[in-house]
Amino acid sequence: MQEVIKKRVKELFDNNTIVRAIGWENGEFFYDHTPAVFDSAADMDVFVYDNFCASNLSKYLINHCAPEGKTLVLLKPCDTYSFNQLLTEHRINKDNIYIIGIGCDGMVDIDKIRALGIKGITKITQNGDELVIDTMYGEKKCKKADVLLEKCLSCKGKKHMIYDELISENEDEMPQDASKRFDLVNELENMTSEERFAFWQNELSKCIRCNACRNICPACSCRKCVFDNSASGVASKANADSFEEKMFHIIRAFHVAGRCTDCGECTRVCPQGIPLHLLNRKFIKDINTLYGEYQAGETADQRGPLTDYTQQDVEPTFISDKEVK
Amino acid sequence: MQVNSEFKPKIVAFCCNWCSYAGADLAGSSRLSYPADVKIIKVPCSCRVNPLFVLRAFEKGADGVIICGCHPGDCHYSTGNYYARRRMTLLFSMLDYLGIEKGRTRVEWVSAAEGVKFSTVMNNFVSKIYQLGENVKLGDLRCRK
Amino acid sequence: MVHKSLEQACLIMDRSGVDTRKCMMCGKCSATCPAFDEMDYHPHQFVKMVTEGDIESLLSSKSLWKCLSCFACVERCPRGVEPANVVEALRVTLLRRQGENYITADDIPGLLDDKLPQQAIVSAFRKYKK
Amino acid sequence: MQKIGVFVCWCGSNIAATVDVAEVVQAVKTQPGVAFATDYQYMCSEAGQSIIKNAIKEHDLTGIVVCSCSPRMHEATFRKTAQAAGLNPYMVEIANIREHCSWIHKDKNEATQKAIILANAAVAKVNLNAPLVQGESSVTKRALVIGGGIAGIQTALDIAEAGYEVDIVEKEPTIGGKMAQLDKTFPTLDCSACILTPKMVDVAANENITLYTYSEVEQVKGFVGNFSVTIKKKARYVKEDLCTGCGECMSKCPSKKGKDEFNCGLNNRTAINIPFAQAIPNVAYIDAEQCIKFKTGKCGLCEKTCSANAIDYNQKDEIIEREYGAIVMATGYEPIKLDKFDEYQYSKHPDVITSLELERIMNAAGPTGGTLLKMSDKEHPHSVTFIQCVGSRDISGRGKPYCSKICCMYTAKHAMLIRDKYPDVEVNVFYIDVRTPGKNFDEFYRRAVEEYGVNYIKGQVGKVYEKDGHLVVQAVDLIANKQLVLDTDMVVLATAIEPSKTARDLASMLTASIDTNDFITEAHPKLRPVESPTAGIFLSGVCQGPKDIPETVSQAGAAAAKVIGLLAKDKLLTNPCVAHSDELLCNGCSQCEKVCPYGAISYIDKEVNDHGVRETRRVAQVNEALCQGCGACTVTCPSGAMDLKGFTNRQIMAEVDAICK
Amino acid sequence: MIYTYYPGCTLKTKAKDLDLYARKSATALGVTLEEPEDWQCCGAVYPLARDEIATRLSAVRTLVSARDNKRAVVTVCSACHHVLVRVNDDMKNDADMRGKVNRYLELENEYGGETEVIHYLTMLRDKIGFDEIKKKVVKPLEGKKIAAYYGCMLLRPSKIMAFDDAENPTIIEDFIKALGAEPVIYPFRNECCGGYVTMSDKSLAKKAAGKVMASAKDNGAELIITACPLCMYNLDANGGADKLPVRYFTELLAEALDVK
Repeated sequence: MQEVIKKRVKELFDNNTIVRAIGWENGEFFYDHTPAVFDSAADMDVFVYDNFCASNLSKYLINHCAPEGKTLVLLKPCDTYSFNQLLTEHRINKDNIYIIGIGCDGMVDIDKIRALGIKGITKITQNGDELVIDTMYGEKKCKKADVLLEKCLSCKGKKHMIYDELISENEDEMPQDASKRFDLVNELENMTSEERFAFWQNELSKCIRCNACRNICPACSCRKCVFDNSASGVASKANADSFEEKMFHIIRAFHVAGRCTDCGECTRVCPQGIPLHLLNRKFIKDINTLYGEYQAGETADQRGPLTDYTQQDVEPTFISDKEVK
Repeated sequence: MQVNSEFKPKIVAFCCNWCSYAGADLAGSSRLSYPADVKIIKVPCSCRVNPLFVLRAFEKGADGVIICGCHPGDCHYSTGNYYARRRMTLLFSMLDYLGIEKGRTRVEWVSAAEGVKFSTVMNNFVSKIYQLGENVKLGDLRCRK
Repeated sequence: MVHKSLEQACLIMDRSGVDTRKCMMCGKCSATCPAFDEMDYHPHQFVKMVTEGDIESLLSSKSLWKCLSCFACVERCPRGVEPANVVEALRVTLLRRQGENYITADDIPGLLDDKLPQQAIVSAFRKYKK
Repeated sequence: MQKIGVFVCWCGSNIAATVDVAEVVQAVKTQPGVAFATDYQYMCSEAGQSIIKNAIKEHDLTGIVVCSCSPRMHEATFRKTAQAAGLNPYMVEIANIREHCSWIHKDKNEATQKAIILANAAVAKVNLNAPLVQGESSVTKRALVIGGGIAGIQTALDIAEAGYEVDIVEKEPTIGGKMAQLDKTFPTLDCSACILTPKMVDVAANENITLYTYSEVEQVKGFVGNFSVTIKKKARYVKEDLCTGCGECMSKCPSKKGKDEFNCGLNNRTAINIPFAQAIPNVAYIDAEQCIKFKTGKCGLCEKTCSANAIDYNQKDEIIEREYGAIVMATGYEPIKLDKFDEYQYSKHPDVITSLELERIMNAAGPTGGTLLKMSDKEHPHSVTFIQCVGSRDISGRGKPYCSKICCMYTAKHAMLIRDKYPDVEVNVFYIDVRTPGKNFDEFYRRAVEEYGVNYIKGQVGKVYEKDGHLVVQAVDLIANKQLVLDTDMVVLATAIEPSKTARDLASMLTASIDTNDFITEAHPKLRPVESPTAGIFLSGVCQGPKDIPETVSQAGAAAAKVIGLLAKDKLLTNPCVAHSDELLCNGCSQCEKVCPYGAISYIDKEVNDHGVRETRRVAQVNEALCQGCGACTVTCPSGAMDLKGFTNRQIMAEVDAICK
Repeated sequence: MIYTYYPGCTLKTKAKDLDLYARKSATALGVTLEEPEDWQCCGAVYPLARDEIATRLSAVRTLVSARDNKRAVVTVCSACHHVLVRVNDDMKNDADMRGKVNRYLELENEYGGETEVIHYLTMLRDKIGFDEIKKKVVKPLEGKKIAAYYGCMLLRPSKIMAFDDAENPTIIEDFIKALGAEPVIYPFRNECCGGYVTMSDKSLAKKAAGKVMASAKDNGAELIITACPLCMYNLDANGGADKLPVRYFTELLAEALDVK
């Protein structure tokens, strides 16, 4: 697939359809491909697309779709939701963008492979639903399904929500069973209040406020974050207590509530391994149950649940007066 | 439930200018008492209350935050309290999810004519906060003198 | 002093679940009461006297035992005061005192006939000391 | 750094008895920014205001905190004071230490500590206040009156007399309202129609008044001075400009089984109808649900009969859009439904009637031609029993918790009129209290008792039932302490009144506050009784609370005066506490636009200079004339670009911090 | 249709007719009434005082067993119905009472008023339908002028009992019509017969019953029917010399369905 994409993008450069392309290139290791901006067909030589291209490229368009000429972007199915959400919010201009929707059958989590006890990995190739892993100690194999990224476990399906052309084989395939999407949220909800507090206390106290979650998030894309604005009165200071972490993460989740497409990038990039997506998913679950099913980015002209209401909406006392577990 | 007699909670009440603040005034002029632990901040509408303000209050040591606005359908600005209702429902649910006692936050609709309700709401809320005791989970320890 | 015993007034209000101060003395209960003519104190007076704490006078009144518990006063009171509940609270208060039986066990056999249903006995007998 | 003056008011003993004002003064002096603090007995007095003015000059103050009563009382006073001393009026904040403190707390120490915190919070806020300047908006010099009863009529006439255009929207086919249905009026026994109909004629004749009858308000947009209202004029199937009101059509109409609403359904009317002889406009309308032509397509007799060719079966509802500067609610009342009061047998027995029905029976144009007759057999009654407070002062859920106010007097009137006209009829009135505050009211009631021999019995009726062809009333006489069982021929129920069913929906449209009983809330119960807290909305008549005709007319005039005062202005000063977007922070995401109820936010592409980087960005812009300052946008904005002047994020957080310190 | 059937003590002793015909008619109407084992007395008189807990317990036990069987409870006796409905209401709406009772009973699953309590008459009206009954009537009671006597306990307080309009009830009249007879409406059909003091105060009981009886007769009734064993006894015993016959409504139903 990588070569097909590469060939097509080069063509588009050559016939002046595009002036720029956003894709992935090799990072320091073969398993940490990073987003890259390619300015010519020649640049495309280093383009990669394989099991380690998890990055959602849509956010890069905010800064890289200048008015002169079209920018090409490669979007996996899940990335197109973020793209639509950015269109909804007028953060990007579709006129300047050319989308190639590319097929994806899940991205791989290198840490999960390592957790299987496979060390000294030098190369990974896919063979059907199996990964063939070359290591310094010989060839190993594992099921791809066992080492998928957390975000791919609740895949929204193979269908692209928006595109100009497709390089994809399995567009019609139905989404995988997403019923497990809220399992962890449910599990937390079923804990006692004290247990939940202990869980989050433990998780959030790991936060080093590196802002990776914020920077990767396609919804969290303010020109200037309120936590960075000294005039806002809440600009972050040194991390001296646990509450500031909680406040940051609650507010961050709240700011993207109704806009978060559940792309899972926050959790993927967190260097401390905090399951941040569980905050966003809680909002998504509440929105779905209280205000009706809503998937941000499904189309580009939706009214978000927090900028909408019905007269019969549930009262906040529904939460405050719920029986305590 | 053990109630610490030393404990004097700090309670912030955000009241919309048109209904609940006037309801609080009516409670006052009707001499309908409620504990002095409640301090009212006037906002134009319940929709002016940013979740940040609620969290800020907790950060600075509040033990309870209550938001009062016009009854749904009666908002001075037509729709403000509808948005507030969704925002606060989700925020409160999130706080609960994080293991924070949900009794510490509340939204009540009190009209300008409901002095009695204002006083009742505040009395009930304060007694709930006394039951819950000091807000240790959310308080920023640095802010405690 | 209008108030005789605030303490006793509160006791009856708690026991009956009725805030007698809601009464506006319209007399609807007395207008409705099927046993009015048998009573020395009438339903609206009961309510007023409880508010004033004049419980002892009520406890010695025969009216307590004239109330038919038909709830017509409860149904029609515009103030949500429930005079029948007040009467029962007073009866119970009296019966819980030692020796204050309305009907004793010994009285019962003489009052029975073979068709008398159990409810009649319970209505009367529960007025016997607990 | 601000230089803030804090002025603590004693309010006589209202504050000073529970709050140690001297301690508050001492405490606030330690707060950052406070340059001066003092206390005085009455800050709102001229002397008190002079203290403030002098301090502003002497200490070069940049901000003011007044610790006093609610800002709803004197914020405007102190803003003017500050302005007179050269300070921007929006540099003033009020700490409400009366309604929110001294009046509700008993313990002096507790109240003092709370007052200090409230003062500190106000100081913290003023530290971040910025001078604000009010904008201006225009005034459409036309008023809308909703409701064409005596309240609406009087308000409209007064406004029109002052030279302003005024429109009346009335949902019924004629104006006149409840007063048109009354026979006589208390306490002078004037004929109701005789004093009302000249006013109705004046309405029709006044060039400044446009009448929309059989019409309803559909939608209201805008704000004080600039309301835009959609009115639906329902099809009456009769051309208003052609109909002469001759009534020929009514005499020919074969569909005669409609309930005559004007006579409370006591008799029938035709499908084409003019409600009463003096109706304004004197134009027929067709009840399409009853009309044979509409039901079967056949008939058309009225069309054939009408010599003016006024009948138009194809008429459609008409939608009218009009602009107004002020709106007056005069929606009036209805008697409550009595289905929950079946102990009186109202729904079962035709001789158990409401007082309004009695008005029609007593009226010469009514179903009995003005003769007092039992509706069951059209016989003369020998005894009439009135029951007061049916559904009034009722907190059981069956009725209304309030006193309906007019019943005591109209019952005395009815009793008196019956005894006057039919001395053979025994009249008993069961009452809980007789309430007669009003000029010549108690005298009137006493005349009923002393001169006309009406029996007033303190007590209520438990049950009404039929026995041997007459009614029996089981009641109590509380003074005699006796249960009474009286035979009577008619029972008249003084039915509680409730605001018109349309009031709640209209209040929502107008964003006017409404209470739990559906009465429209006034801006202040004593000092602003004819204004809604929503600027530009005024209240006239029973929609604000139960009142009789003299009171309604006074209030109608007062509302008119307020409207005239508003329309006389060429410009209105707008609330400067409006939203403002920081274009450097704005993402251009349009979320704020979606929640703005006034359409005050628009987006433009604008070249900005972001720390030396010049670029064109999509940014939000607030139309300050449209923005009403609710703040919905500020919370929707994740970056904090959108803020509200006078209630900025930092100001509110400063208050939070001060309270939680 | 299967219901838990709570007959109550009186129906097993003094009011056997009420019970017998209720069962026979139910069978004829295709309703299964399951009488639970080991039921106990409901308490017979609802304890109005709020600090009476023990006197509520037996009613709660019945309600709990019905909940555990996942069925609504059908009652016939007005007194039992009154007690069960009101205690159930306490359990549903009075948190204090609910707490005390649950703590006392130490139930495995706390009871919070979940059981539906319906009267035999409401079952006829709402679950079967009077039109349906009319169709099943074999021997219509044509020409009979029957007065329904509601009494107090079915109707009041209407907010809790929610049985019918307390001042103008229609359910028994509709029932009478369904059986083919003519209902007689008379003002004292919802006034007290004095049954509460029938044992301790004969003269008051006689006076009250006499008024009911007179009112029914004045309006042309030939027969009074009731659902209440206490009213039945009192109207019969204290209704005066030329009293009307008083029967249970179930007996008439059985008669009309021809299962008597």
